Amino acid sequence: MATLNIVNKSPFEKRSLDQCLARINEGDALLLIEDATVVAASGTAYTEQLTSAGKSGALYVLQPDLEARGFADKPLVDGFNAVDYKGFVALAAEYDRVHSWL
Amino acid sequence: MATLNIVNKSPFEKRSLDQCLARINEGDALLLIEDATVVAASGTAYTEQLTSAGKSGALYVLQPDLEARGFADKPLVDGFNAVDYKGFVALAAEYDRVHSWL
Amino acid sequence: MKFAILVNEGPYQHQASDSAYQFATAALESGHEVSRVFFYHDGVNNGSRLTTPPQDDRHIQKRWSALAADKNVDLVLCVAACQRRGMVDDGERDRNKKDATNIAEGFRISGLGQLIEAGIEADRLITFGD
Amino acid sequence: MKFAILVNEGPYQHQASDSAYQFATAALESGHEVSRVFFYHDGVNNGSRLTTPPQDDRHIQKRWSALAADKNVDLVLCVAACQRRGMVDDGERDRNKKDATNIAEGFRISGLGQLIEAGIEADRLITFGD
Amino acid sequence: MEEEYSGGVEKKFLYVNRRVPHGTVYALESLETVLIGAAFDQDVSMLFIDDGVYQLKKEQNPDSIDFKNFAKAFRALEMYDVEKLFVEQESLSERGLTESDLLVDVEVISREQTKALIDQQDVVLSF
Amino acid sequence: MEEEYSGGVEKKFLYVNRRVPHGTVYALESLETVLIGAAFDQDVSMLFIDDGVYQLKKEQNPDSIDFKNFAKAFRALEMYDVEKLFVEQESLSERGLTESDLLVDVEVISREQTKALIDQQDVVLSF
Repeated sequence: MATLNIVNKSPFEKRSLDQCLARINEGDALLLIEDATVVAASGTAYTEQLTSAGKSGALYVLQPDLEARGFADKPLVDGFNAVDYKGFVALAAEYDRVHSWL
Repeated sequence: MATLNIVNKSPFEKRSLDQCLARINEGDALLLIEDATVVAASGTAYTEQLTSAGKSGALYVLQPDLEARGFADKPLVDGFNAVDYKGFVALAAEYDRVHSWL
Repeated sequence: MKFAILVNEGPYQHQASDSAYQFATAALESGHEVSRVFFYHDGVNNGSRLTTPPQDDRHIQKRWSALAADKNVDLVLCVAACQRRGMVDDGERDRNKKDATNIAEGFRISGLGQLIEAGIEADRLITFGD
Repeated sequence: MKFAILVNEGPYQHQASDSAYQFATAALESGHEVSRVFFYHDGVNNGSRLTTPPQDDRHIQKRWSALAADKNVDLVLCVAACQRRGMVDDGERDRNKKDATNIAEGFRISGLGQLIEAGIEADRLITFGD
Repeated sequence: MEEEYSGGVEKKFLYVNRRVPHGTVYALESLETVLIGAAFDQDVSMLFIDDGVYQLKKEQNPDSIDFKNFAKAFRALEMYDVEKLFVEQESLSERGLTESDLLVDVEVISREQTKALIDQQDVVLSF
Repeated sequence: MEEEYSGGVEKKFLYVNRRVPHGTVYALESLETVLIGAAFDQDVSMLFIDDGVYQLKKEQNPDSIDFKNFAKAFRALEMYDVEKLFVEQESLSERGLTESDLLVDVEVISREQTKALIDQQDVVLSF
């Protein structure tokens, strides 16, 4: 049993990413959507923490949201996979439950 | 010239209190309203930081919001003054401008 | 697989309704079923037929209504949330003695039980909010 | 002193509209003037006459309307925000070919210039939001 | 006598509460969902973590801001057979709160137990 | 020719932008306010701090989510005589951004200068 955890806010604005990472289980996945996608681009103050999170679970970022914010051209943090909405749907189907950290 | 800075969210949820405190001027005031009032009660992880902020500027908390959340009975962080809505109005009139950190 | 979706925010202010719509269409295109979209909190405001967004912008309500018409997706607005926010259909107009309605085609107003039922019957429930 | 107030969120979902109302009444009771309350973003939803909150709860729209009637406070809804969110008066109904209105008494729809003007003419502008 | 819905399917529902009450309506509307949901005879748990622990604070008096005092309704949950209320110790500590500050009986769990609890669910609802 | 409003009163207006664009509408509606406000011939400054710096990021392509690309409008600000755009260096650095990532010419200022800028204003607008 594993969870698809979704975070939608920038961790510079809200603490939901920190709070999610503190309760993520081994083998869970993390998907960044909407404003949270900005930290999937490498080089922010969150890069190290996310790289380390990638060692115990899969990391995904929603490409259309990343592109909307102008980060299609930037390298992603190590371990991140970009998915489109169909990829998002496939993840929701693959994992046992979806937990949105609002 | 001095500013009345208003923060309305818990710093455990949003970073607006941290971001406000990083740009507050000597002689400015800080007023906590709505969900932010919870950290005016002493004993949280924010008590030290707020005590230190109180050394360069005045600290206020909106009493009706504090009461609504069940903290009328708890001691306030050193330096905090409780005000009602009329006190809030008086502060807005006293300071040169009001800056809501939303 | 059968998906149910929960939308907690209104149109345009937050991306929640957009993300939910994109997810729903991608799920349908992937051959899945979207059994119900439940609109709660400010989410009920997605169901107003009175919006007139700028012509060069997306029309959020019409997009949802088209999904109901074309793909048979059940769009449910929470009745308690509707009453607090002024979303009205014929029944609510009569019951609460209002002088107008504003609900759009394809949406219906019902109780929170529809959310729980969706959670029970769908394989996955996905929440979009602020 | 002359206060102007900006409200960025709708009723019930966030405390912003409540805080703004309490501030406005306290300012008036303290002998100050409240020249205008400008409702922007989801804030325009405060002006719907179609809400039916629970009987034991506050009636946010009626409270604002009473402030306009009793204290002559100018309540302005941003027209662009209204169009995106479905707030309609007679003029907007005709202009955008809608079949209903939902604006409450005491509110009027106008442009963003009214916000800037309030900022210029008032001694203080206070913002309430999320 | 409980109503039996949807052909006897029983799922594990977890309501995750993470917000301060009153500043937003989510706490109230989450509770309303739980109360309505009780009729469906599912396996319901409520989890209070992060700022959600403030929802259970004693002595709330929202009369001061003209709001309804819905905190009392947490006491009614038992009558609806919603008995599994979990509060995370780490969230309490960070906020200077203890179990004695809370208005209902809850099970205080560790962060590790929080993780295990989430991992057991069929449906996670978070507003 | 600029329209002269309210008897020649000129106030210092500061628009403070602190949010990522697109996830919420605030960035767009803040910009609309500035454009409308330009007709009032006031002394206008725009400040981008915290996540607000993302509003000026080059290469935004919100077509991908079916949103309008309003970032282009920042380039039009000059024509409206809105020329004072300030971006805080500390906010850029924390996000791994530099001035060359931004789509318009701005003045990059330090946090200390941010504090001084706020202290000079008559009206601070923040959404």
